[in-house]
Amino acid sequence: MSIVASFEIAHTRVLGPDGKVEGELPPFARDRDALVALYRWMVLTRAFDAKAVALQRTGRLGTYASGIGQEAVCVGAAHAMTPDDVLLPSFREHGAQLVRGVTMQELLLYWGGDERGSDFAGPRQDFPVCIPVGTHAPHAAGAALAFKLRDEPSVAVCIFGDGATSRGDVYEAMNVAGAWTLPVVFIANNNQWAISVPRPAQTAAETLAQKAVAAGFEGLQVDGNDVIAVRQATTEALDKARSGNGPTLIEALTYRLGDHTTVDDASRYRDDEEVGRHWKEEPIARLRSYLTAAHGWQKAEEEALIAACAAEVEDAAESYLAASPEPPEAMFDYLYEELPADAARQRAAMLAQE
Amino acid sequence: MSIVASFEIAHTRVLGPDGKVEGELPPFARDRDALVALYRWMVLTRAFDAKAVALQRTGRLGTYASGIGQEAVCVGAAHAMTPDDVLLPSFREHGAQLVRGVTMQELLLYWGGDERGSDFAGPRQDFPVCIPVGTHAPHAAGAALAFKLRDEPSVAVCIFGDGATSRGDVYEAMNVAGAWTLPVVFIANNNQWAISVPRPAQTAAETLAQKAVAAGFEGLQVDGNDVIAVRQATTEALDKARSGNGPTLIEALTYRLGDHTTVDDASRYRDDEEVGRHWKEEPIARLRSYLTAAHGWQKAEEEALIAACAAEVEDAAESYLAASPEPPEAMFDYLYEELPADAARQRAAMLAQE
Amino acid sequence: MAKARTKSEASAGTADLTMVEAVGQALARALEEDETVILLGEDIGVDGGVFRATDGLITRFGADRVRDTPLSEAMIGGLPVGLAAMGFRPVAEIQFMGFIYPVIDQIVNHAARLRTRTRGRMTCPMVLRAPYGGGIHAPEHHSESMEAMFAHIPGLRVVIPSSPARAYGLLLAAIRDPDPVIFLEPKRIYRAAREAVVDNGGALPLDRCFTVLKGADVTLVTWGAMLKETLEAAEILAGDSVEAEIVDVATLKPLDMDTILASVSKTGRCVIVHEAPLTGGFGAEIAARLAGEGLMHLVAPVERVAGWDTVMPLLRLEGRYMPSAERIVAAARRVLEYA
Amino acid sequence: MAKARTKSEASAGTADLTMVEAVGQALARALEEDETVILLGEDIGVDGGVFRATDGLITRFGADRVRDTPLSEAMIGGLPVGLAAMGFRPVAEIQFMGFIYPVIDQIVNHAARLRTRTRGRMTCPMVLRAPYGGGIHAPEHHSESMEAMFAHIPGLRVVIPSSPARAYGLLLAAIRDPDPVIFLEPKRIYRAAREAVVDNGGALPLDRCFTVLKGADVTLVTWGAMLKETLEAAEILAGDSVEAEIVDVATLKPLDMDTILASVSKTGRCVIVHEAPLTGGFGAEIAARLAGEGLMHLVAPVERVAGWDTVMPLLRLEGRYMPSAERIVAAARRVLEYA
Ligand SMILES: Cc1ncc(C[n+]2csc(CCOP(=O)(O)OP(=O)(O)O)c2C)c(N)n1
Ligand SMILES: Cc1ncc(C[n+]2csc(CCOP(=O)(O)OP(=O)(O)O)c2C)c(N)n1
Ligand SMILES: [Mg+2]
Ligand SMILES: [Mg+2]
Repeated sequence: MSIVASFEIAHTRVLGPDGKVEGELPPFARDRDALVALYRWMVLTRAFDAKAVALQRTGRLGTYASGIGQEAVCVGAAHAMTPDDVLLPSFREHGAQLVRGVTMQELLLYWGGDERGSDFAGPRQDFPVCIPVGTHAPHAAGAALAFKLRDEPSVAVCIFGDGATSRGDVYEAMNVAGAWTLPVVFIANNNQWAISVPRPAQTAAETLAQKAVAAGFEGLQVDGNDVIAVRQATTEALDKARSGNGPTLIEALTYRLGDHTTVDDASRYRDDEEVGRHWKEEPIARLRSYLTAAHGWQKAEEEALIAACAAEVEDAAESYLAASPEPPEAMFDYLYEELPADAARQRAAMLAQE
Repeated sequence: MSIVASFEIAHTRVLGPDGKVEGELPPFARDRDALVALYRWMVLTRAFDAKAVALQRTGRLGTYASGIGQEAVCVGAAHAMTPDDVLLPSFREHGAQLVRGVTMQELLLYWGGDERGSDFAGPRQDFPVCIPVGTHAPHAAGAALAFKLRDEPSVAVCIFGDGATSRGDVYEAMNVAGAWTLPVVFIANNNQWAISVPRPAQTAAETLAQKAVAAGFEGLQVDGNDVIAVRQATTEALDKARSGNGPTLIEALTYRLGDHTTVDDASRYRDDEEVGRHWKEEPIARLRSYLTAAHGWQKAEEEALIAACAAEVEDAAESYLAASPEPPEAMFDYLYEELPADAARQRAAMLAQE
Repeated sequence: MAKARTKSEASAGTADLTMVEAVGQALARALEEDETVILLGEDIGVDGGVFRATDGLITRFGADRVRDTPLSEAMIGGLPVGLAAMGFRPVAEIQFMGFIYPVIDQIVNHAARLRTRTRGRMTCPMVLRAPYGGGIHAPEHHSESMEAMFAHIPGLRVVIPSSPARAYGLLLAAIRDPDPVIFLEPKRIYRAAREAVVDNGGALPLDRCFTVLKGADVTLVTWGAMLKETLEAAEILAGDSVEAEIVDVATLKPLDMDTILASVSKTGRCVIVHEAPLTGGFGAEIAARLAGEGLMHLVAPVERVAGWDTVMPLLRLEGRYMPSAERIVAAARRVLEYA
Repeated sequence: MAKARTKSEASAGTADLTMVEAVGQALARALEEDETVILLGEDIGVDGGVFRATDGLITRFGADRVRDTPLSEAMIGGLPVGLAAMGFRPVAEIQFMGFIYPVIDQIVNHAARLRTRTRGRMTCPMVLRAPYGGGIHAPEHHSESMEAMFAHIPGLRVVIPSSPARAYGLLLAAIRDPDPVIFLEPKRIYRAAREAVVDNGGALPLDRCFTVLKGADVTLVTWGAMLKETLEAAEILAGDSVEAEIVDVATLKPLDMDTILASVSKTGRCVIVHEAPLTGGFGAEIAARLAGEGLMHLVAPVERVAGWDTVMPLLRLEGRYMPSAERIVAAARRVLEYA
């Protein structure tokens, strides 16, 4: 017997749950403004989430998937990207989309049931939300192939959940990305639950990072409640991809503090005690502790930031609510570049019904 | 940074290409008769293959996928199984099916285009050939779940190719088998080619055995031209599965010495030199060398065995060719347990056409 | 098991159930009467299914028989084939029909042909359940109706209930059927109405349409949730003294064309209603048969009132996508104009 | 690229090509004229495709643009969506239609709705090619015809050529089309006949049926390889002095019903021929439209001559599965009996 291959999965963390530095502080994280920027995005994301849930509860938004607790994964990953990179989010990465430049009004339109919400004015090359779990992973490989063929420095960043790692198409996409050394970063947003299915029931793999072993490239774990570690790991993976060294899978360990969506009731399948434990690890308080201790973050600053975020969210909600309804024929008007005669007759029939 | 998981892929071999013992001889392999039995199955498989190709060339069989060179994987794996285990072959594992008790006439019927060939008289619980690559892997998990639920000691053995390891459903099946600790043995028959696609183009993974890392169970490599090593590795994996310790992935390294199928021309995409090199590693000569050196295998024995296999193959081919044609309405008669009225009318219409 | 038995006796009577409760009732009955019945799917265990169809079943029957799976639809389609071939009767759930597509490979290439390709040596008595259809303001990809894709697959049965009692009886029949069945549940009417359901294990036939309203003037053919709008349309038409006959197809494959033909031979007029896109929808098959064997009965063109040939829109426009009672009435009036 | 240009000029003339050569010619032309065109699939590179459709293309255009993929059909369906969204025009090959099912998820849930769901911000000009149909004595799972499944998907085009020239012109049109196209190649006639194909980059319309034979007595509607048997049937009928008109549908979605209606308004009779199973086949859609807008033209029931509602049998019985010229003639004679 001989050993023909061996693998190790590394785990990194910079800030511990209490905000104390445990790992090595990357250069960018020495800058107060840089950290405040990350902090602000996380706070804004959480404020947006709360508003979206409130809108749903009052019948003004459709089913919504809150990302509460997972702000560091979204913000850290998106903040590491350049504008020319492409984000392929799943459906819970509102924070990442916001950082990329998708507006809150657009997000609300989408979750409010209006396709115009996916016609981003900002990052026009970013993909819309992907609801069928994991089906966007092949698109990420495709986008990455486009960059490689055009010799562009862009990288595709694909985020999906722990549940998604059980999907065959995620595996197929990772495998081809490895085989073709494509510039793509896969991020498994491991929030420990796929609706009611806990992470250990999803797979016998000790880590999700090791899913990359099957695809022949590096997988690593990062503390997903530590925005500094997430941002740094993403930056390194992006650099590697950009310099032609292929894909990376980053497993970001975090926790879904809320229900799966507004139609879910998580108390049916997990106990409050577990949730309570994870509240002690959450990313916003963690960075705030560090900012306070290391950079003298002031109560007044905190209050101003929270007020500013709240105002931004309110503004967005108002313009969302004020948006004019889309004409129903829109469902025909973007079906094909040119509407075939057959469908055009249906369009006319629909309008004639008024 | 800390290391949170690590993995090693082991490789085993007992007999080297020249038939010399390199590894540890397992107990069963000390018995001359046991080795001769394996040898005979391999010789019979190769004779059957040659006959099938000849039948195809003369228009008396459909497209056929020869397994030449891969006899050790098939025979070693199937020989390790108990009658109550279940084999789920791909389409090139004729040798495994023969060892299990599928008759050559049945195999010829199937490849000759007659469904009766999959109505095995022998191993009635074994699955028929699976043409859509890798789609039988979930069935193996299902069969294994059946055994587990019924508390039976049976194990499902699923064989597929190197190409199949790129399929999402193979991954999904392995993942659930790991998650549920199912009694199943996956064997990746790595013959280095998937039609024209060489193994390194299939995946960046250094070994196929490491595909198991993603599913959270053991993967290992075995010299697939060494029937002793294959049989032993399969036995160990079967024992492990039977004792409730879940799945194993065995990557058996072998080589497709022939064309992909009778409609393929491998010279379009690989050179003779490569094939020639692999002829030096093939499993039958290897075991013969060992039998000769260690057990005084005689020329006369060899000749008798070859003649006996040839006769068996000829007999089977003759009864295949003499098989009465199936009535065309058979295509309706096994569609449902009871043919619905609608289809019954079609059946009548088809017969009325005579 | 003692507990299960008690429960069974207790529930042997009649109860007013919603459709989703009736589905749960049928599943419980099947689990009780046949120990080879195994449920599997995402979140069907402790959570009881996202629509609560399997609510409480894991408690009664245990996690071995009510199994939460990993998030792997192709596997959820394929693993039951292996289970079924080994003597079980798996009932797999796909959480929403929009996620059913990875299953098609297993259904076409394996489940629906296992009996044929082994000449009966192996069979595949599996059921694949999935909620389908629009109208509940669900997120993107959650509201499609793609029954026609399955109705084209040889070797399969495709069944769609339109009421709690039919859900109970048809699902039990589907589970007991020796061949694979796709059982699509119109989720819009999961809780729309209650109906008395006798939990006596009584199954309904899987090769029969149900005539749910008798009438001589026009035949309205539909299935699933659209029965609601079709009944509303019939009521509006009744206001004009038009008597509509309504046929609930229920089992799309194999199709009981005899019942539809008998109705159309009486009325001479037919309007087919479904939520799926018009082109290539299953309404086409029914209309095609009317154009064939039924032609001589027709006094008016066959109308199909269906979803548009568009992508199912997000919730704001879904109401404009789905056939309304008004559209059905308008179509019926058009066909009534012919003498 | 210099080499490619030379080759292009050289091949600008006319040649007698088989259908599979015409497919290759169209792919070469597309690769030449548009550098965003990328081919991908299993064995399409050095091997030139299992049917040689891509023979020589890797040599001319390089392994970057003619890419052998891993054996991953779901990926082959999904990766092009990403490529297309980023400005490429991927042409993906599925080796046989029997392996196309894992792709359906990507087609329904992404390719066919990317434009709709982003309100035109992103588009998906991809082509998915696959050989389909029976009659070449191929192994199990290699002979199915499932075009109807795709023709039901909103946002898609479904195109099937029936001759070398139409293969060339329609495939070029498909590749240039700004939306996703499923291009199904009837492999039985890949090499059945040669036809003069002018390699001038001329595309054929993707919204038009082709009337391939004029006649006043009965309309025969078909597509793909069945055009062969349909032409044979027309010849037999001509012996009885029956003039059949033959419409080759070519583009199933969007359907050009006008051409079919125009023909049936003349003949009053229609026989639809396809290889796919009858129930839920695309013939149903055409017959349904005849039962609707076309009803008043019909003097006889619409007949459908199709594959049986059975699993496609292995090679020994496949001849008994597929529609024959005799079956078409018999159906035509039946509809001709009506006055
Ligand atoms: C293919 C598919 N199957 C099922 C669903 C229903 N569903 C929505 S989210 C979800 C769980 C996803 O879990 P995970 O990937 O961990 O992401 P998370 O929700 O935790 O962010 C399920 C089963 C879906 N959207 N897509
Ligand atoms: C899903 C699927 N895709 C494509 C094919 C066509 N095909 C048949 S065998 C084969 C290659 C299989 O390679 P591998 O898994 O290594 O098995 P091998 O042929 O080497 O035994 C391909 C592409 C198929 N049968 N099924
Ligand atoms: Mg999760
Ligand atoms: Mg191989």
